[in-house]
Amino acid sequence: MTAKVSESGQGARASSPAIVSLNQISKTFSNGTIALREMSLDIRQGEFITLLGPSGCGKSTVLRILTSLTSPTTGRVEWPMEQSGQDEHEMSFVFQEPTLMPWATVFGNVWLPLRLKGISKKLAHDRVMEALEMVGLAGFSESYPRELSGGMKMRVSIARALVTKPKVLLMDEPFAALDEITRFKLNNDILHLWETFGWTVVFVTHSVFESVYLSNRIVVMAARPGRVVNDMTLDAPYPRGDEFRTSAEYGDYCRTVSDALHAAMDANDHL
Amino acid sequence: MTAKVSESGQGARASSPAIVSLNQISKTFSNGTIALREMSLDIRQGEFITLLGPSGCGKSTVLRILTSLTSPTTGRVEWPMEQSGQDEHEMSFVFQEPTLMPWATVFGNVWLPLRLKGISKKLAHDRVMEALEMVGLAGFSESYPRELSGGMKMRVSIARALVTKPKVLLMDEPFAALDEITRFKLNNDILHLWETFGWTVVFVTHSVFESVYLSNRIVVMAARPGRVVNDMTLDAPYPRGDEFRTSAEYGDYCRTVSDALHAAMDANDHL
Amino acid sequence: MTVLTEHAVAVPEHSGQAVPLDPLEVSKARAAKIERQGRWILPVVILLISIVLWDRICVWNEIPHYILPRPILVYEALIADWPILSIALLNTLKITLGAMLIATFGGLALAVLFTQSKWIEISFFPFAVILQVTPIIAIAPLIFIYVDSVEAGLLICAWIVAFFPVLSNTTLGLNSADHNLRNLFQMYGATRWQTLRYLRLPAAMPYFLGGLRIAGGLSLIGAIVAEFVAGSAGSGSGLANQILESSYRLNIPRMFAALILISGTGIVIFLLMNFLSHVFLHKWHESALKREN
Amino acid sequence: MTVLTEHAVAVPEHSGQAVPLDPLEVSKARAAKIERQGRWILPVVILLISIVLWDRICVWNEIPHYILPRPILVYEALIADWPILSIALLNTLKITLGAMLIATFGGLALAVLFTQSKWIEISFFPFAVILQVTPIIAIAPLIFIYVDSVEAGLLICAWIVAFFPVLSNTTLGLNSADHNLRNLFQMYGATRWQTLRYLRLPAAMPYFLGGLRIAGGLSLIGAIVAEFVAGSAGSGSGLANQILESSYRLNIPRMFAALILISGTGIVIFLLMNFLSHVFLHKWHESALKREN
Amino acid sequence: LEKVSFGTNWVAQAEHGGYYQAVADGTYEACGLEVEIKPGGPQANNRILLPVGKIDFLMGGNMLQAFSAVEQGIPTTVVAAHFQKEPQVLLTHPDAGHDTWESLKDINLLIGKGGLNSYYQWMIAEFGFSADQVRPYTYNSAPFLADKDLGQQGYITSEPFAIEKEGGFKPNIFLIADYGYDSYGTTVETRTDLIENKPEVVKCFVEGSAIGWVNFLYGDNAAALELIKKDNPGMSDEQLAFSIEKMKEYGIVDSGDSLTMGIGAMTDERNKSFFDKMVAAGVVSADVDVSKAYTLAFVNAGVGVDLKKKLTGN
Ligand SMILES: Nc1ncnc2c1ncn2[C@@H]1O[C@H](COP(=O)(O)OP(=O)(O)OP(=O)(O)O)[C@@H](O)[C@H]1O
Ligand SMILES: Nc1ncnc2c1ncn2[C@@H]1O[C@H](COP(=O)(O)OP(=O)(O)OP(=O)(O)O)[C@@H](O)[C@H]1O
Ligand SMILES: [Mg+2]
Ligand SMILES: [Mg+2]
Repeated sequence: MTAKVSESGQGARASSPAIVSLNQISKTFSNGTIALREMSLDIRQGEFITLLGPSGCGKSTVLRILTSLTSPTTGRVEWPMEQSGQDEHEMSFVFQEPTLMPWATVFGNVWLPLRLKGISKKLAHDRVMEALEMVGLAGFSESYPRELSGGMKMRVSIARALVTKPKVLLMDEPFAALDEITRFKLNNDILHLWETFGWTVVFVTHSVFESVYLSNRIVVMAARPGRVVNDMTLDAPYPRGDEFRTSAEYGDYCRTVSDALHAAMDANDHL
Repeated sequence: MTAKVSESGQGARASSPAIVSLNQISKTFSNGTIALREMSLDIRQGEFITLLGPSGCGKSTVLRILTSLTSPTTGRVEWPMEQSGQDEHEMSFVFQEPTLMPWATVFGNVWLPLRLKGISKKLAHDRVMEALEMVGLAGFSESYPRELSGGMKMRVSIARALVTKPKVLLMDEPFAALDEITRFKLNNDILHLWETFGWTVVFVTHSVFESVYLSNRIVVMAARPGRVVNDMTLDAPYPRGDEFRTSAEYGDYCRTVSDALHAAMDANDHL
Repeated sequence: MTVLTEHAVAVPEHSGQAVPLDPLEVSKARAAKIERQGRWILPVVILLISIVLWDRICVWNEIPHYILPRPILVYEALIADWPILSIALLNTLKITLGAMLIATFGGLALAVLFTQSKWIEISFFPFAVILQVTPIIAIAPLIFIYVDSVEAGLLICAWIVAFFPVLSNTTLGLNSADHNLRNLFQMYGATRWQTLRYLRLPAAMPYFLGGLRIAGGLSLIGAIVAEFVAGSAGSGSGLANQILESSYRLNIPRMFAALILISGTGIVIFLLMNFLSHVFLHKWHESALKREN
Repeated sequence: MTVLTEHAVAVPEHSGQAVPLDPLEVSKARAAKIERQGRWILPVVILLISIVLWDRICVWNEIPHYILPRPILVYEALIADWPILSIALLNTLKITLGAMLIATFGGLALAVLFTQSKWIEISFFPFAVILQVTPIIAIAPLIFIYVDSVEAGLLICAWIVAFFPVLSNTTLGLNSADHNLRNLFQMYGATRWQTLRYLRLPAAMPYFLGGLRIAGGLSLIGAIVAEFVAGSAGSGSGLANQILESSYRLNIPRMFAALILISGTGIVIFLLMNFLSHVFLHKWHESALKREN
Repeated sequence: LEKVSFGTNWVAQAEHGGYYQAVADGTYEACGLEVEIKPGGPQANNRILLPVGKIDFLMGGNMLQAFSAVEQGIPTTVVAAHFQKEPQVLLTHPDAGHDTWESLKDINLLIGKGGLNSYYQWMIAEFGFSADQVRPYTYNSAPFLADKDLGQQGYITSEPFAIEKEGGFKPNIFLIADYGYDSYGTTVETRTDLIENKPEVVKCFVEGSAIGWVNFLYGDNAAALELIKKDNPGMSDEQLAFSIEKMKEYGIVDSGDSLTMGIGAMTDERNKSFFDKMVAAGVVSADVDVSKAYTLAFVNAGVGVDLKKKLTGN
């Protein structure tokens, strides 16, 4: 482990206020599966935090709890900054599955969050097309989801999340179905947006490389019951680019994270 | 590019007979999208062939044509060995999406291919549980798909494909939703099965590393119209293991393939 | 500090070991219990209120009992004429259940047949439509010419009224099976029958059950209409005859008693169908799933 | 060499440049054309065959014309009595369409109301069931006491017959919206109305249209039954009156002519509903999609 | 014993008393018939069951349908007329100024389909009533009770009783037979081939019914009433008594010709007279051969006249 990784989560932006804290969260499903047990996590404003962990360890469940789509069985979720006018709608989500409306075109799907804010098709047009451009689907705006490949559907979902320019972005394995080149491009795009607009990003991925490339904090989880086994802050400076990917620092980080992941796996009964 | 990669597809098993050949296949969808144009590809018995290419380049379409789920607009698909008793049902498929029956349990879903062959629940039990064991879901056999995480659903789909011990296995990004450790384990399992039973595997992935680790032939495609831009045979010997992953040879291969992929992307109008 | 998840306010910091005794858990369990009871109590309360309203409307508007009798009168008629009404109810129930059974299985079988081939569907669906829209009053005599047993005739009439929703909805359902799953079955060389049995029928379940819910009520109407047009006698006569006679004789309380029995039967059938839906769908279909939040 | 994909046999090695003129393309286009025409021709042929059969059955079994008239007699009656029948048809159509409209919008509105709150649904669904199963012959007098216009009364009666399938199916459909999409809407803070408008209504479309398909025929039956029990004579009378009168006068060919008009109307309504389904669903729903293979 | 069935026009009621009486007394059995009575209803169409042999005798309405049968070539024939008078009445409220036949033209009338297609056509032709004043009658008098300015159709033996009992007043009664509608009220029809091939069966039924009616009206009818109540469990004694009383009071079954020629009597003159009225009203075509509609072969023989004398003691 290199010195650059600080285990306590006290990193570059540790001084920022927490925008949401999970406090001793547990989640037990009615069929008895304990998805999470007594998990605590503070997410600070402006962080790019990645959740990493074996399949089924509760990453998606954490995201769902953060967005109050699911309520925890015990424990509490606090949004300390809520009263200071933070609009909860300035949050965007990329689900693990594309979750597109089959009856709407690609344009209609990406337009949706704007439409829900009352923005007309005409007014939304440029922003929607810009988002589609970013994911490389500008030419498919009139297609229906069923006419798209798996990766293209996922990109529509990403475009939909980006079109609102959210303050907080939660992404659940958004790039898993994409080829590396598209993935790298989108990695850079997201990083750029994050830096430019000061977003907070909570990111789930299975790729150690991706997590290291993107995040300033990596939370490694273990499964059943899902819990945090490692919380690392990465001090590598932004903007990161291709040089970072080939740097020794990057390799070191990757190895550290990979080791942590292995340790997490060993902590499981699973597999 | 290292000497070990031979561009013509004349590799280790080049001498084996082709079990299926695509001959000048084109596929144009009714909305005008040209998914494939005049693509030709021979798949030889015993090959582990990987299709690599940008999102939306037609990889899934090729697999669908191979399984006659889709018929090409022009061109022909030949199965030269068909009359020699090759049972077409000894083929298994992992779709890009999990494609599980929501009304059946995990067990029921994995049992399906056996059930369709008339094998009773009791007789199938051991084989189903073995397949579930392999993907680490033995404890979830009575769960319903909606109670699983994204990665777990995909693993059920993989178990369903493996349970029949197929002669030909077609897998469309099977491991995209899995963490690296599970992924590595399943990589090794598949390789082991492939070697033991002399399977033919057609594999789609977005991971250059995975493609190099697994395949003895990599076909790189470019998008719109989808076509083969590179067809490489990898001579690295099997069994491959962790040593292979850290070998210089591996790194070389990865770089070569990655370059080919970049070249393919540049050949696109896309992005 | 603003708290998003409601229950958090009331709950003090706790260790989490005491999960089963957690006040939060308790309050959740209480809510669940209220809901469970509410599902029964609320409709009953609303029904009671509407009965009171009915009574008040009769009184306030001085509606004479031969137009709209007060509930108490109906109740008295129900009690007094129970021996007659109960037999009529039984007879009607017999036809209703018979019609429901053949409508269910007939509709299902036809739907399966129709989805076996597009051409069969195209060719024969018009006949199903014709059967649906033909007024049974017009063809009842034809039926009774060729069918000897009155009961069988009644069953046929009631079936004609009830089968279409099952047929139509099930056909729709069978055609709505997910295409990826269909591909999977095709891939594995599933036979037509296997695809039907393991894929299309389960996928059609929600639609089929929806059709049943409609057909349940229609079977009842069918049984009643059939009796109207077929005019059966004596011991075999059902609620329709009671309604007809009571209405002709201006014994309106008794007519309403018969109507109430019909309504009650309809509701029981509906609840039964809902229960069936729950049994078959609660494990997997959106419409019946209890999602956990 | 065994060839899996059928069409390949006939096709020689070709360069692929000539895609539009490709013989394969041509044969595909031909198949598509045959299918398109078959959709219309086949049912017509089958109908014609069944008319011939009907005629033969009448002749072979020497069925007297007052039981089952031969088609030619019916045809003659249809021509001869067209002036009367066409007016009756128009009147029936008026009620049918009216009933269909209010059944559609009423059923839809009720379904929307019911899905707004589980409690509303639990409380008021029983009333819908009661309305569905109440024989209109029994409540027609009540309706006519309080409704002056005969036409309005008929509409109400026909509506009672037809609304339930729309209500029931739409409720089912509204409850079947994908949960992940519901979560998405919740996430984006969609209002109730927005969720309804942009998510639940589109998701319910296939079910709603399925309900409409059933309700279309039922509206027609409703219009006829309503006229049977409550229709008056004179200028407003419809096909039911024709059937009753013909049957009273034992003019069975004319009765069958009226029945055929009803069947025809039913089929036209059904086709219309199918067309509607196609228009709304062919872009995305399994049941209406033409998958490309 | 030969099995035959007889279809009536409504669920069992006093208006079917004679037939039930003959069954109960064994009158039919005595001449070799086992009769099954099949009750009908307002929507039930028993007519078509007669020519095809599903039933052997039918309780027909008035003579109009017999004319239609001839017109349509249906092989059925009227063999007896058990109601000498059409029991159809029109009813109005007593104190609303609608006390004359003429005044009926000014109000809406609740008329059922059957009436609309028969006597009402005659009322239009003969008196200038209009189709537009007709409102649907659903065999329920509540709408009438609710509106003083409505008239409605009725059966002399049924609706007036219900109205009196529930509405608490005696309605004005206009017996249409009194205004010239001189059809026989209810008839017995049978298949022509039965008349030709088994005249003894027809004879037995017609005469047995005549005796049944005599016994029912003038003798001990308890057994028949029991049978009626068994077939129609809701029927009240009060209603039965009222119906019988009205049938007697208005001479529905037994008046005029039947007093001397026996119950069921028919004459050519009356049928011709009614036919001419219907032709004038445009309800029937003039081409119809009236004489084919009925046969006098089984009636007018004075069956039961003696029995009546014995029972009534004069
Ligand atoms: N509705 C549910 N009912 C019961 N168990 C559930 C449900 N949803 C999730 N689970 C269980 O909760 C656990 C965590 O699921 P979750 O989806 O959060 O995993 P994940 O970390 O996102 O995994 P993946 O990487 O595979 O997406 C899993 O074991 C799963 O079986
Ligand atoms: N049903 C369809 N109708 C129209 N176009 C389609 C249809 N299915 C696929 N396509 C188009 O065909 C092209 C190839 O799709 P395919 O699914 O084969 O891509 P892929 O290589 O598997 O991509 P991915 O890696 O994203 O899964 C895409 O451009 C897509 O838009
Ligand atoms: Mg997940
Ligand atoms: Mg794909």
